[in-house]
Order: sequence, then structure tokens, then C-alpha cells
Amino acid sequence: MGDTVTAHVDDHHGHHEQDFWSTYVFSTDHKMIGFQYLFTGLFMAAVGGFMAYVFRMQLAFPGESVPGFGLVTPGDYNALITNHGTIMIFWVAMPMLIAAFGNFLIPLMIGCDDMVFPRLNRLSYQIFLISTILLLAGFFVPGGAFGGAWTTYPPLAARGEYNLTPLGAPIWLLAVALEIVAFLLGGINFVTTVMNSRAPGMKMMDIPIVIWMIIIAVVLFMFSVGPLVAGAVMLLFDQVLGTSFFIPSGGGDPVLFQHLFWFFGHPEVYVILLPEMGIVAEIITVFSRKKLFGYKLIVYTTFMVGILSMIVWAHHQFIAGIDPRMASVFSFTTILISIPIAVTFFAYIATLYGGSIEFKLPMLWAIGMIAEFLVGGVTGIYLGASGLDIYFHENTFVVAHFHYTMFPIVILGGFAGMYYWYPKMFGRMMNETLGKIHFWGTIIPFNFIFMPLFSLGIGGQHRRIYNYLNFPDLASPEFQNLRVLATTATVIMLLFQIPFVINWFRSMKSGEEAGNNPWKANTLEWVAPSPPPHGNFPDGLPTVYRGPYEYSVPGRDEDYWPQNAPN
Amino acid sequence: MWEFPVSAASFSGEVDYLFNLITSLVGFWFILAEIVLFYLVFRFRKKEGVKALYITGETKKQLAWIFVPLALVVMCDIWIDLATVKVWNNIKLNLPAEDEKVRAIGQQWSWIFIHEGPDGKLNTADDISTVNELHVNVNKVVHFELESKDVLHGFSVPVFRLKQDVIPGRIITGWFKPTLTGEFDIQCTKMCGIGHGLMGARIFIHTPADYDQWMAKASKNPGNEVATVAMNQTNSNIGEVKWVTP
Amino acid sequence: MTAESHGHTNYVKIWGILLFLLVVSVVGPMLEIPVLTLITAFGIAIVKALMVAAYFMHLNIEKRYVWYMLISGLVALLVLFVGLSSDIMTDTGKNWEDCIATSSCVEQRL
Amino acid sequence: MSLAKPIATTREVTGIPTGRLAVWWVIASEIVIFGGLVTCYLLMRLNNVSWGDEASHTSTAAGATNTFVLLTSSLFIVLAHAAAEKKDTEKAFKFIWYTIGMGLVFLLVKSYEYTTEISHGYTIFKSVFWSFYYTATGLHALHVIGGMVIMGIISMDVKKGKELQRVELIGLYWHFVDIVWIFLFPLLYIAK
Repeated sequence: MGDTVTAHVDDHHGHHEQDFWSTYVFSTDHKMIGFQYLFTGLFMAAVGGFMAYVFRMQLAFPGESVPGFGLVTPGDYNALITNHGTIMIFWVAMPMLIAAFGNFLIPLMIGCDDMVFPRLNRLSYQIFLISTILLLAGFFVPGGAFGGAWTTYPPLAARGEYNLTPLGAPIWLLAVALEIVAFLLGGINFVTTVMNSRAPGMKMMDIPIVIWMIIIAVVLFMFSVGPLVAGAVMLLFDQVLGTSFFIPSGGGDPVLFQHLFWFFGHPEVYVILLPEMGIVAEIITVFSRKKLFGYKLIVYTTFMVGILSMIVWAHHQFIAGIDPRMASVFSFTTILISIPIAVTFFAYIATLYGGSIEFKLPMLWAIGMIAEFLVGGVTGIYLGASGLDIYFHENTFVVAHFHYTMFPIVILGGFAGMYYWYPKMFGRMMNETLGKIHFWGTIIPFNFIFMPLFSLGIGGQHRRIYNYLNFPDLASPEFQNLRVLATTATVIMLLFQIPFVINWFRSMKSGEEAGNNPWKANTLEWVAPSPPPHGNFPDGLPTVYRGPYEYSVPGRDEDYWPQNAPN
Repeated sequence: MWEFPVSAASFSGEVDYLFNLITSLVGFWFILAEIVLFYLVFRFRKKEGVKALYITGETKKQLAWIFVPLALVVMCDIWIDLATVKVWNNIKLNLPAEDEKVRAIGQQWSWIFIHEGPDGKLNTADDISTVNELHVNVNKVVHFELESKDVLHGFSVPVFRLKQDVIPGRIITGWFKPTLTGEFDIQCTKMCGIGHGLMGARIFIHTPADYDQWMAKASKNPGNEVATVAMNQTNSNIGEVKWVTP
Repeated sequence: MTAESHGHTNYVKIWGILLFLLVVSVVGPMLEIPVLTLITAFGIAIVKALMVAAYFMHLNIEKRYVWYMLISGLVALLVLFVGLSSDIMTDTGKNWEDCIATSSCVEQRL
Repeated sequence: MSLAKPIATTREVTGIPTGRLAVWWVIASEIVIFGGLVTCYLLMRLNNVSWGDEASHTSTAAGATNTFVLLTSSLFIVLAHAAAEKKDTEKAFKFIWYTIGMGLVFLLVKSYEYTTEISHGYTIFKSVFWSFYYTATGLHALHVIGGMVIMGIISMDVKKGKELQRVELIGLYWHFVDIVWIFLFPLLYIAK
């Protein structure tokens, strides 16, 4: 995997490790663990992006050698799409949005010096790192990496003679299981920290939204992942020992695994979505100098989202052979869940009303995220409607839909967070011009990648196909042009990540000094020095006097009112 | 672009109607939300000396700005729900009386279709097995039984707007009624291994006369010979693609 | 929670009750009455679990929301059970049947 | 790497000590893991009447013995906890090791059971019931082993009079493992 982005991230990672070990590698400091997660996540994003480049090239120019990879065989293609999905969900979205931001922000934002269990925290990252190495090792074992789609449906995933990757499949599963264990450990740490270690005076309703959302996401994760852990153990036994939990000829039931997977898989979407919604909430309030519209309402609806997201999972299986009567129930709950999500988005839009909006970089990304996520949100209705899902299931319409949700969430939202907290992380500001080039160079090609997929999906193109020219109805030149368009946009978008890498590292050395509170924000992390030293608050841990969103309060000279200011 | 393939089954029009209904409803809300978002963003740009308003969003009057649109959204949701359940039930729950029956068996990586032979019954000696070719009569209700020999497959006919996963160990029954003659794609829509991308078949919708002609020709090779021979061919083709770079 | 509060529980007595329940749950099924088996086996398991949770784990004097935490896990499982029951717990559903249970599998048909 | 606890660990906003709160969350997440397995088992068992015959080959006597052993070990660890709260380190140490001993007995009975069953041909491959049987009891046995190891480590600190609150924490975990067994016993052994 040797594209430029990867190399950059990797180099710098190595550079960290040259410094003495206890500061950078075996640190128990929550900020350093957050960085470790962040850099691992960014590295894996580059790997996943490279995979996307390879298989998009194969689709646009089937059978031709892909520069930087070579010829793509069907097995390679399956392995690439499978691992692209796995990596982007489990090794990019989860570590970046939850683990990295959670680790970095939770102690700072609730005003304490570290996580409650620093060593557990370190262990969580180490397990995560092992799982990362294990996943990538899958590419180098005989038979190659697992290629049965990230959903690992048995029997395909359960038997080497079906998937032809007898080593790749268990390695993949083991990596995912370890990664889940890492996040369970980290999650327990997060929840305990926020419940028990808030700054004096910080009541439940004084917690910044992003922390609320991370915690609800973590709890949701904990309650939904259990059956999948059990299912993963069962599947691993099927793979390695040869039991028949999910093999019909041995008395098992393949549909059972689908249920276990999606019982976790659907809440997982919200596990990723919620922290990112929190990041956006922080950013839009700061850059519009407005109090968040309906703080309590948002907290309650987030709980609703969490609860509802546990009862919608089977909409991934409408046509998977489940009892068709269940489809109507799940169709109903699915469309129901749009209600609390709509409330949150309406509240965000309402927050902008009457604001004093300044388009600094983080705000640009946050507004971009809201605007683009709406596309993903409304196209979800098409798929949640069981009648229409008959057509759109396993269709590139689905691919376009979830990239329109996941991409704004993970990439646009993730960048929003990184641009917003960069001054706190490294004490310096990022370059605005490079950042704007990065923004427009990401968001415009993004639409040109996935709008064609909507169009192709409506035209009947199905997913996970190595070469569409094998299907006479899908081989028309118009369709092929759309595929080439999407591929070109992919390449352009990936190239436009270079300004970000340059900006990130250049600003670290030569950016403008940020000071403690460059954005004039209220939350506690901006009280600490930038970057915060070990222990976070050298002047003593803060006490909280008010909620986090008291911007432009009438009668005050300044338009912000930090949570820790006594008056 | 942005259009469905031809509509070739009795129920595919309903799916298209559902698509248009949802597009108009969510399209309205989507455009409205984007307009409001961008209007607010540009209307309330930072101006020197103008301080932002202080709105908590916790009074009833302010919350009305959220709940009134929400109530309207919920009404649209219910509308969509009712419409979709109707379509779903028609395609997946109802089984109109059958005119002919066909069995589709998925395997890695081809489809075997077992047609009723001249006697009009399945499971008899004159059944016609074909590989990757499904032959049906136009304007006849066809029941299909889906089975799989190994892993999950997906039986999808885009022109019918029909899709159903095939599960080993289960027999899943469904129906369609073709309304157009012609030759169209059948896709496998569930990842089924290395040859998934090659697992396509064709459906031939015949007029009754053509159908009889086809059957007369096909029943000269009764039994499973056709299937077995063609099956081996398919597998060896895939083998080539798999191990020798294309 | 303090040492005094624990002093009120006689752990050995609780243990005695648990052992008695264990004996009942083993002897109950020997009568071979299905309903009684269900009650003695699973009803008593629930009682035993609750007793261990309440007295040994001190949930009886723990903050209320720990109960809620644990019970929400069980509620999630209940949801899972209900959602899966129409698929996994039956041989036949609307328009599908389990061909292994009805012994009409593919191999026999080809 | 400093071993000094951060101030965060000493805060107690909820009124539950941090360690105990964390163990409750561990238990909550374990409930869904074991519960997920048991739910799968129940669903498939209710669909497969024949599993009752398979279950009749499990040894109720061994299962009952193990239930007795685990209940007793639960008593020991709660007594250790009570002793630790009274700062009676000697007694706490003693009861922790009684618990570990009970864990050992449990594992011995379990391995005897496994040996007998496997030698009679009831291996993990025999049927899905046996797959579930070995998976569930194996996963549970792993928890027992893990609990014993942690107890051993904790007992060393307890002897020195340090970190006495950890006796309660491992106790909570141990009781949870006990409760899992309380449910596995009727599910796998009694119901025939």
C-alpha cells in the first residue's frame, strides 16, 4: 500500500516512536492515547482509500493493470471491497470518532486530569493495535485476505471450501473480535469517567453535547455488540473447528448470524453518527456565537435514537429470507427513527438562526457535513421502505446511500473535528488557504463519486461485482461512462488529501501560535494550555458554573462565557 | 440515466410508483431543508457590531419551530409506510394462483433452473434443467422456488424489480408475472465467493408459441444431462478467470 | 456503602437457602411433569440469580440505576429474542420452509 | 510512567466508587455477550425438539455438583469481602484462596465431564446442541479461570493490606460468573 498519503502518515508515526518510548508509545496519558488512535485511524483511512482507488479503477477499466497495484483478480477485488468496508467502519470511523476524540476530549471537556483507568486505556489501544496488524496480515497469508463482504454471512464465511480463504477468514474475524474487545474496554473507561469524574459543579445538563453523544454511542455499542461477540465466537468455531452453528446441512441456521450481525450492525451506524453530531454541535455553536437550540431536547432525542436504533436492524434483511411479515414491522420502526434524527437536525439548523456566522475552517466542514448528510438521510427512506428495498437491496443505490451518510459523518465530520481541535492538540493554527483547498477538493469530487452510483443503482446495477461488462444489461457505454466518472472523482478526491497532510505537519512546526482559546469557545478544554500538559490543567482543575453554550448572552461585553468563569 | 430499466412484470409499476412517491415527498423536505440551511448561513453572516441573538430553544413557542415541521414529516412518514406495506405485501406475501412453476437453484457460481416439462408438473422425469437460462411465458403467473446448494445467493431480476435471497436449507417461494417479451439479466445479488461477479443468468420471456417451440427443443435432452454438462463448463470458466489473470 | 450495612446480611443463611433451591431444582424434573420442570428449573434459576445479585452482589443496597443498567441489557436481549423468533424458532414461515426439517433438500431433488 | 492515580479516579460524582461502577459496566456488557449466546441457544432449541434427547446425555449430577461448588465459592468471596471491609486482611486472604480452591474443584469436575462426554462420542461436532454446550460451558470456564488468576493477583496485595476494595470488585465479577452458571445449569443439564 504505497500511496503518498500513507507514506506521510506512516513516516510521522515512526518519527514519534523514535522519541522516548514512555512518552509516545507506552504512555498512559489520555491525549497521547487519543493521538495514537487518531494516527492509526488516519493511516488506516489511507489504506482504505487506496483500496477504494484500486477497485474503482478495476470497475472503470476492467481487466487493465491498475497503477500501483497491478492486475485485479476477482479474488483480489472481493478482498479489497471487503476490507475497504471493514477498515472504514472499524478501523477509521470507530477509532477516529469515538476513541481518538473521546480520549482526547472527555477528560478535558469534563475538567479532570485523565481517564479514570489510564492503564486500561493504554491496554485498549494496544489490543486495538494488535487487531490492526492482524487485519493487515490477512493480506499476506496463503489464500489471501477474506473476501466474503464485511457482513461475513455464513456459510460463505464459515467454510474455507466456499470462500477459498481458509486463513484469511479466521484472521479477519479474529481481528474484528479483538477490535471490539478494545472498544469495550475503552468504552467502559469512557462511561465511568464521565459518570464519576466530572468537574465540581458540572451537572448532567452542563455536559457538552459531544460528550453526551459519545457516551450514548458507547453505551449503545456495549448493549448491541454482545450477541455479535457470541456470534463471532460461534462463527470462529465454524471456521476453525468445523462446527455447524450456521451451516444448514449440520443443523445450523445461516439467518441467525445475519440477525446477530445486524442487531449490532445497525446500532453501529448510530454509534458512529452520534459522536460526529456532537462535534458538529460544538462547532456550529462556536462559529455562529449562538446557544445550542434546545439542548435538553437534543439530549432526550439522542436517547430516543439510541433506543430506536436497537429495533430496526432487520431492515438490512428485508429480502434476506426472513419472515416477510416481519418486514412491515421493521419498515415502520425504520421510518420512525427518522423522527428523532430529524429533530436533531432541525435543532441544528435552528441554531444558525440569528447567529453571527463566521466561516472558519471547522465551520465550513460542519456545514458541509449537514448539507451532505441530508442526502444520505433522505435516501435512507427509500431503503427503509420495504417495498422499494426489494429493488434497491444490494444495489449501488445502497452503496451511494451509505456513503452519503458515512462519508459526511466520518470524513467531513472527522475533518471538522480535527480542524477545530488542532490548535488544542498542537498549540498552533492550521493554514486557512490549504484547508479551504482541501475542503473544496474533497466535497466536490465526493458528489461526483456517489451521484453516479445513485444513477447506476436506479438503472439496476448491483453491488460487489468485479466486472459489470459480464452483464449485458449493465454493459452499456452510458453506464460505463458513469463508472469512469466516479473513478476519476475518486482519484481527484484522494489527491486533494495531500494539502491536508502538508497542512497538518507544516502547521505543527510553523503555524501561528494559537493561545489557550483561539475560537473563543466556552467548553473546558479551552481553559487548558495548548497543547495541554500532562495533568491537563496546571492551574488546578476547573469548577463549572454554567452550561456549555452560553454565547452572546445579553448584557455581557464578551459574546462568550466560559463554563469555569465564576461570573 | 436516472431512469429505471424497462418494467417487465405486473408489479414493477408499483415499485416505480413508490419510488416516485418517496422522491416527491422526501425531495420536497430535502430541498426545503437545504434552502433553509443555506439561507440562514448566508443571511446571518458575521457583521461588525451585530451581536448574535440569545435563543435557548427551550420555550414552547421556540420549540414549535421544530415540532410543527416534525409533525408534517411524521405525516409524510406514515403515508410512505402505508404505501410501502401495500407494495411489499403484494410482491412478497400474496401468492396469486400459479400458472407455471419453476425451481431456481443457486450454486457457486451459476444458476440451475428446473422448468416443468411438457406435463406441466415439477419433480417428474420430463423436467427441463437449464443452466443460467430461465424460460418463462409472458402473462402467466410464475411461482418460483429458491434453493441453494452451498452458500447464500440472491435471485434478482431488475426488470421485474424483484429480488430474493436464496438460503441453503430453506425453500423460499415467490411469484412474478412477466408482461413483456424479451431477454433480460438475472443477477446474483449476494456475495457468494470468488465468482460472484460472474454469476449472472438470462431470463427469456417468450410468447406462448415461442415457449412451446423452446420446450419442444429442450425436452429432446431430458433429465439432468444439460445441467451437468453446462455446469462443468461454467465452473471451468470461472476457474480460468480465478487463477489466470484475465 | 459501609461495613455496618453489610453486617445485616447473614451470608451463610442465604447460602443455605440457595442450596435448598438447588436441591429442589434437581429433584423437581425427576417427577417428570413438564410444567413443574419448567417452574423448578427456570423459575428457581431466576430466584437464585436474583438472590445472588441482591445479597451477594449487594444490589439491594446499591444505587438504583445499577439495576437499570443491568436490566437494559436484558431488555436488549428480549428485543433480540422477539425479533428473531419468527425466523429461527420455526420451521416454516410465510412463503418459506426449512427444507432440512421437512427433509426435501436440494441434493435429493437434483 | 507514573503509577500515581489521576485525580479523576478518586472522584465519585455518582456516589459509587469508580472501580465498582466500572465492574458494573463490565457485567452489563458481559450480560449481553452470554445472553446473546443463550438467546441463540434457546431459539434453536425451541425449534429442535430432538435436542432434548441430546441433553439427556449430560450429567445432571456433575452439573449439580458444580452449581453447589460455585454457590459455595460465592459465599466464600462474599465473606472475604466482608472481612476486607473490616480490614481483617488475614481472613480476607484466607477466604480468597478458599474461593480459588472452589474454582479449581469446579474446573476439575468440568474436565472430568468433558472427558467422559468426549470419550462417549459426544464431541463438539456431534450436533449443534453439543456445539452450544461446549461453547457456552467453555466460555464460562474461561471466565472462571480468568477470575481465579485475578483473585490470585489481588490476594497478594490484600495480604499486604493494600487495595482492599478490589476484593469487592472481583467478588462482583465472581458472583456474575456464578449467576451465568445458575442459568446454564437448567438450560444445558436439567431441561431434557
